[in-house]
Amino acid sequence: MMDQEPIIALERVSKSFGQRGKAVRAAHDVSFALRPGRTVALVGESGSGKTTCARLVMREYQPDGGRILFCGRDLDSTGAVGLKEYRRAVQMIFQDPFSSLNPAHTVDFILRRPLALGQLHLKGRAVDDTIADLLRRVELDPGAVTRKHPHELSGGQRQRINIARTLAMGARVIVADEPTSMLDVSVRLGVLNLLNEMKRDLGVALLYITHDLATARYVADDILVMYAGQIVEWGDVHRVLADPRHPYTRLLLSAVPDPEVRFDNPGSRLDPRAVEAIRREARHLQDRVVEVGPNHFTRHAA
Amino acid sequence: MTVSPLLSVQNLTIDYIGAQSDFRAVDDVSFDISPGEVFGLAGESGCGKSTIAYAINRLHKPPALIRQGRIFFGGQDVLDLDDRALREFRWHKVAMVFQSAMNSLNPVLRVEAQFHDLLKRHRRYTKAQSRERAAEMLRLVDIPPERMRDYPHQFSGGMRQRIVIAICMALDPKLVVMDEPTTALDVVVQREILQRIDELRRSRGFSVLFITHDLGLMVQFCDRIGIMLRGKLVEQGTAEQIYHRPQHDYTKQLWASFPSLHGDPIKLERASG
Amino acid sequence: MGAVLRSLAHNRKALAGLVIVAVIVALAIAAPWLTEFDPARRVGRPHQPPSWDHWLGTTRIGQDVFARLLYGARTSLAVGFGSGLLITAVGTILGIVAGYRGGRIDEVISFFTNMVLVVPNLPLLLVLAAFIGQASPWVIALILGATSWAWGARVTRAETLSVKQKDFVKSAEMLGEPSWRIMMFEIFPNVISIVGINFVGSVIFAVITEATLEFLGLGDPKTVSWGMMLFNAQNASALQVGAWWDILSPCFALISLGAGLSLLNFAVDEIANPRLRTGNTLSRWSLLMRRGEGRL
Amino acid sequence: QSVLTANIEPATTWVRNFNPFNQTSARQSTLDFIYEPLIVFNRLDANKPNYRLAESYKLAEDLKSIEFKLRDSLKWSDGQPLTASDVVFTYNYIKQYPALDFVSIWQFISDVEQVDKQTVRFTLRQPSALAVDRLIALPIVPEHVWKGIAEPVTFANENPVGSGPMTEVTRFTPQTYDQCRNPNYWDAAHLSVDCMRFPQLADNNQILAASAGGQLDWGVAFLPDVEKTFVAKDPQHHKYWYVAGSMVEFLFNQETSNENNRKAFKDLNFRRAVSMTLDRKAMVDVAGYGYPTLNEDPTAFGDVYKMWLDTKVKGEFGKYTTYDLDGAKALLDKAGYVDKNKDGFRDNPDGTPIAFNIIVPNSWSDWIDTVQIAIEGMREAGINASMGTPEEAVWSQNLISGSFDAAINSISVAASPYYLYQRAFTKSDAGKTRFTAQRWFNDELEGLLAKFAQTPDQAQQKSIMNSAQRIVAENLPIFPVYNSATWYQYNTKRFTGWASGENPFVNPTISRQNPARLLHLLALKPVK
Amino acid sequence: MAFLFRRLGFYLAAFLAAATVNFFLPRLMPGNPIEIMFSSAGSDLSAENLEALKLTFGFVEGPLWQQYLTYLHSVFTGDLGRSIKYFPLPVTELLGRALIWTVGLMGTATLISFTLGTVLGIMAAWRRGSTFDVIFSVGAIMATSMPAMVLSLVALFFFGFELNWFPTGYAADPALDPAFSWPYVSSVIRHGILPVLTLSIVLTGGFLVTMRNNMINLLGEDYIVMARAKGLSDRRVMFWYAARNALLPTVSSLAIAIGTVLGGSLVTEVVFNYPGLGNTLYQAILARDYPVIQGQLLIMTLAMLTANFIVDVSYVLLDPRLRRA
Ligand SMILES: Nc1ncnc2c1ncn2[C@@H]1O[C@H](COP(=O)(O)OP(=O)(O)OP(=O)(O)O)[C@@H](O)[C@H]1O
Ligand SMILES: Nc1ncnc2c1ncn2[C@@H]1O[C@H](COP(=O)(O)OP(=O)(O)OP(=O)(O)O)[C@@H](O)[C@H]1O
Ligand SMILES: [Mg+2]
Ligand SMILES: [Mg+2]
Repeated sequence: MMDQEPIIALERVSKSFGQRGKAVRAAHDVSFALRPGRTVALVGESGSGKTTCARLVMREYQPDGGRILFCGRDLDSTGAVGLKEYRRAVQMIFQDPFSSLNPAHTVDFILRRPLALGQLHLKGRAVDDTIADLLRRVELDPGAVTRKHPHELSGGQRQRINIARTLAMGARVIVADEPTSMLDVSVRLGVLNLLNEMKRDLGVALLYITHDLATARYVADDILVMYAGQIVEWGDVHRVLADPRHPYTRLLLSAVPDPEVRFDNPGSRLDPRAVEAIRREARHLQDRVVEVGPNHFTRHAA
Repeated sequence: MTVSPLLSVQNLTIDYIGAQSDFRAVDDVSFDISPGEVFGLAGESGCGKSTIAYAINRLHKPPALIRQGRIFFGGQDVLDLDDRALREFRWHKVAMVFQSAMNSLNPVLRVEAQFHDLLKRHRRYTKAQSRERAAEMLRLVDIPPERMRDYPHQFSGGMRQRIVIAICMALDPKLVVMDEPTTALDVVVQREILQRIDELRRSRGFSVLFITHDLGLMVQFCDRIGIMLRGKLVEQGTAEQIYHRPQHDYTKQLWASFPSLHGDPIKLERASG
Repeated sequence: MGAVLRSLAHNRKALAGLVIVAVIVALAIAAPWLTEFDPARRVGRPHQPPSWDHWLGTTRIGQDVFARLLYGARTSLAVGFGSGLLITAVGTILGIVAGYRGGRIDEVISFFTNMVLVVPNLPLLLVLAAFIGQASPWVIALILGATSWAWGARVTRAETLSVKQKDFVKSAEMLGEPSWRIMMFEIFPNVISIVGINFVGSVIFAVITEATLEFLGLGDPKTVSWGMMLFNAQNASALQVGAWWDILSPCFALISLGAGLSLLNFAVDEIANPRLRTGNTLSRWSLLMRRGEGRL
Repeated sequence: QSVLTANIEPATTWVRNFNPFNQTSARQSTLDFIYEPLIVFNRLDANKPNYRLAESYKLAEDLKSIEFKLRDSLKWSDGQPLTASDVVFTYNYIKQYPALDFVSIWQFISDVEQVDKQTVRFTLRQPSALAVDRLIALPIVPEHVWKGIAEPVTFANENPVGSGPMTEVTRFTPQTYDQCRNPNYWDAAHLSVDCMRFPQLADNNQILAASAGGQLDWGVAFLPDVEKTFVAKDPQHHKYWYVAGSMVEFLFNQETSNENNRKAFKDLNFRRAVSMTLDRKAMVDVAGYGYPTLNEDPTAFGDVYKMWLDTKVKGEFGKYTTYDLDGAKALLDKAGYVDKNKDGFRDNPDGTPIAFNIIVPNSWSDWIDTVQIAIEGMREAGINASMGTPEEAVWSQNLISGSFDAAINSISVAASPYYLYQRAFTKSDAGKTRFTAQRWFNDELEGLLAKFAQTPDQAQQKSIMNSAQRIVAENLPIFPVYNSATWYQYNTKRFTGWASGENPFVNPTISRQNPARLLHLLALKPVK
Repeated sequence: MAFLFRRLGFYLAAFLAAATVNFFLPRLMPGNPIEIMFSSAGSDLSAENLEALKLTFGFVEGPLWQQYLTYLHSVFTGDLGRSIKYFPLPVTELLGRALIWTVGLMGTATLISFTLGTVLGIMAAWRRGSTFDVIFSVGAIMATSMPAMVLSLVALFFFGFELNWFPTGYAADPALDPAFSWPYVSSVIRHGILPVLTLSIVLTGGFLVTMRNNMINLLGEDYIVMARAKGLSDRRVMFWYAARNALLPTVSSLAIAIGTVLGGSLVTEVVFNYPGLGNTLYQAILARDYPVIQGQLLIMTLAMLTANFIVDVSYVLLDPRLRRA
């Protein structure tokens, strides 16, 4: 599967916020690649820099260091036209399905704009047909939803509209920042399945951001575990989760709610002091890469 | 089962009154919580979990209307308490951690003041006594007592959550209601906090009504679990029963829609929620 | 928009306010059919009390008060809505641009907004009107528009800032929408309730302020307006000579229009912020409580 | 102690300024009451001189100089003697500071000298029979005080040393001040009022309240519907008497830049017709509450200068200053002013349209009402007139500079109609004062006026004035409508001796334009 | 602290800008202000006299920038020139006299209406939907829609002229000398009652509504519910938890309200012949007393700035979240 050319590749990208002594290292030496038909999951605790990576990919932030390649080209050299093309190709699905749709517009309006912007050749009825098509593709009934406003839809439906919008734009890369964390358990899975289908049927590249390891395992092919702005462990999702090497990955895994392990079970308990130690350790620069196995890497402090 | 339950909710029905029609948020719900037990309520968002939690402390404001039902606490019907008795009852008997505990501390009062007004109200403590008690409680949740002179915004989310729990413990309540106390936190912090609660409840012997929509977490933490669907309590049982032998279709669907860390990552069916 | 109108129709305050304003507008429009008198001409003896011929009596020089009231409503409404529109337009545009564009533009606009906010409004208006001399209602409307937009700009900016945080704005940006479109189609519809409050509030302010300026003698004496009526009546010491109809008529008219608009304003407020609504739900709740159908 | 409460000027706060040369902001009780004039002429008593500081005056035969003889043993209020040298000092002093010279006296005289301890002689630049009128308008100030004042223009003279009856300022707050008896007053025998009190009152309504409440003894404000608001509150004591005052007129600017209008304005027939459209009675009754005095006099004399009127002139031209709409229409038709362009208004005989604004100060409501009535009449006759309401200051500037079409204006009362005409029709004054706003001049009239000024003989003066008024009446350059009332309300509860319609011995108003107020004050006696 | 310094910088800039506007305003207006001023103030002065007067008053011609610099210099040295109408009173003194009364009038009215409006607003929000709430909310609507002049006129007429309960003008009985004595103080109070009352009525509505709406928004907050769950008494929750926090936005609206208060007090002062700033400004405008008008605007702006600054400071004191470093 590694033979596919990456659409987007981050090479040793860094980003800090704030000035002088108080700078926050939001992303440090981050490298990964997004390939057609593959999903990369980015996991980590709150504040570890996941959203920062997403925004770097979205080009909302300019990296402090490193470079971002788009179809093998360095974006900085392609200028405005390249950027426009890039923006069109890379779309995002937000966490909050409510605030990501303008409550003032109908579903029809929301889907019509990206078509007008992204697919100029479409005219008249063809636009309506495309909209209906898109809705059907995300398993919504066009007749029922086109005239509706977002507040008349459920969270899952709204998230589907969001996905339809990225498709309308003709996106080749979709960045999904915790797309299901605000959804009910019951609809959550539907959205995840939809993402899986898109990846498979349309060959989009997916960056899936979450702190829920179980869903990451469900949708992703590769996984990146982040802590304090660094990717501390990465590789094939099953290998990493089955055999976590970095202490922080282990901690994360053990904290995931698991019905198999009751609290009364003393063995399952986290030791607060040990947790603190892992955190302290992981905050240090992790610059030694170790290849643990095939497509499974981890980093250590030097 | 000879021990009488600490809390007994019977046929509770609550409506939210609308301009024309009413919305039934809780529909004929009955359950018991024994002393020292952790009872979990799980279900979709909007199924009425918080409404039940509020009802136990009679915290509702219009347009909520309790149509029928009784809520016995230690044999006394909470719904019959007059204002004075109610104020005595609140927190002293039942303390609460709210859905967004992050926001349940008054932003313009120091932490010690938020301990003090409670202790003064219920125990007539002086400032100094309150401070002593606050220090004791904060130590329980691993927060340096010196920091009680800080304002809430000076703490991180997890710390704020623990402060609320400390305030909960201050009067040694019999029951602590926790309405999604950890949803806004990341898994590691969530785990730490729940473990702390678990320890506290073992050492102090209070019961917990634990509300969440994370079934996995619920099974880990609770003794018994109730599953709610659109205002109704559709299934009740021990954690083990709910996990391994769910009876109701809805419970089964819920489990089915849970990707698990273990087992085959096959395509799961959607629950019809 | 449709939803807003629908909720307006369901709101008792809005309904009352709408009826009051509509009646005044209708009276103003129908003035020529409701009175045969020319509001500017002497048509009777001075200071006649209300009678069958002169429903609201006559002024000091014998003009018909009722006719002046009707035609005066035209001026008050025109100035009110005219400058209300101006104030709102300027405030909204500046607020949205400042809030959305941010950076240097925001700094400049915010500075001016805060500047204008700290200069006392009415005194400034007074001075401006005096310097300009003979301030016709339109001049007054214009000055009002030029000096009173700051509050609207401030609240619109604040609201824009919070809307701007919403993901749909980001997604519009990601689609490559030009910023004017984002401001107009993504942000504007979401601050419309603020704009509404701003508009109705500005209309109230403009109506009252225009009348105040004229009352203080800074208007054009030829205008037929409520403020001028007040000024003339006050000049003729109408209350002291017992001609209460001369002074109380415009007073009452101003209060009614003000009350009508205020009611509307409150209603818009309630629509914008559902928490503020009381209305039917609560009365129904109290009824049920009293009937013993439940408890709290 | 008798205290007379009076009101001269509206104000929001009193400022202690008793500089008699300051016309803009000194208290208006300064002249006459603190600084006694040399002579006061009583207009209501055939202009008889009342000698005050002067005991006589003598105009030289050649009319080139005038001598005043002061009374014996006059004293300033601080006890120092008041002599001719003070008079000489005063005149020389204002020569040094032209800003003090509010009547431009040094344009009029060329020299002042002390003849002896009690006599002063002024040398006039031009021979004039009327020199005395002008010379008595300036106050005389004590040399021993004023010679030490470095900046007399900004000097506030807070503790005035004067020669009049009321020189002692015993109390002064922003809300009220008292001016009391001069301990060294030469005419103390006639002075029965001990103190005058001036409460601060901001506007007509405030003054009305104070008057109606009986707090004011002597008032000088317009009170709306005075019978009802004032007299009726205490009919026994509350009284008023409104003497005819300044003449109010409409006028056309003969030099307006609007060519079409100018054609009409220059046409006597048009002017006469317009004058006939003016419903003067309604102006008096409606706009003026009936207080002003009707002026239907083509000579513009009206009630004020009745004794100068030539009835023949009035008989001949009076019809042009009487309300007669039909007559006006007929006259216009005859002169060719008909509606040529069918817009409903009459146009010039050559077809060009006539349309003008009558300007009136923005906040003068009685004048606005007057103009309103005038416009109604003109429109009735088919003349396209409307109203312009600039600020007072702009109005007066326009009148001075001549940038307007038509206006309402007024000319204040003086000792004789000579001043009326001299102010209105002196060509060299054009562009300097608002009185010449109509810009109508006549060499013959100016010649007559010059002759009048150099004629001391009454009978001769009368005959000159007869010729002059005929010219004015015939040409009708201004349309008099009424003489406004000089406001005067009084309260007989605490003081008696008030002038009234039954006993019109003196012009009774307390306004600073009326020096005779001093005589009136001396006539008042406290009620026991 | 940094926050306050930034605000201070803004105030300085705002003041400078206001002074600049103030300087250019009369100069940009049509007509020669000096001519207009004199022809308005002095009735029929001769041309020579006028010329001489102008010189004496220091109206020097010269390049605009030079006049501007002179102006700025005098503004910052507290010299606002002398009044024309009330010559030779310095403008600062004239305004100083008036300022005391206006501050007294406005201060009392603001205090009363703020307290009253806030307390009523709290109670109305607490018992939302009750008769109390309905009565006071509708009352507030009525009060805010009542123009100050209408209320003042009616009050003056009925209580001043007709019933004679209160004096109809002045800030104190003019017969009394200012002193800290009971007769004088009581007279000041008697004279202040009507203007303060009308102003308060006009203002209370606004505060009531702001407070009520803030409160209602706040009552849904978790910490209010938590306070109730803690068993605290209603009153304590109402004032110590809800009102205290709801006050914050109200306090900032107070700063803006000061402008309204100034405007309202202007009309009220004119109607009641109250010797305050508003009345002085009004009279100065009628008399075209330019130095006074300019000084007024500056003083009023300065007053607004001061009020805003006080509000800023109290905001920081009230809200610990702003008190950082
Ligand atoms: N615009 C910004 N300015 C300053 N600091 C920022 C900014 N954006 C993010 N940070 C900081 O960078 C770090 C990484 O933030 P980021 O939002 O990427 O975390 P995250 O992993 O997405 O967290 P979450 O799970 O809560 O969304 C955090 O410490 C955050 O405080
Ligand atoms: N004040 C109210 N007025 C009307 N309806 C209400 C009100 N509060 C809650 N509801 C409705 O009552 C239902 C139950 O609400 P509740 O807050 O108890 O749900 P929940 O189970 O706690 O959901 P969540 O998991 O999202 O917190 C919801 O459908 C909600 O829309
Ligand atoms: Mg809930
Ligand atoms: Mg025509």
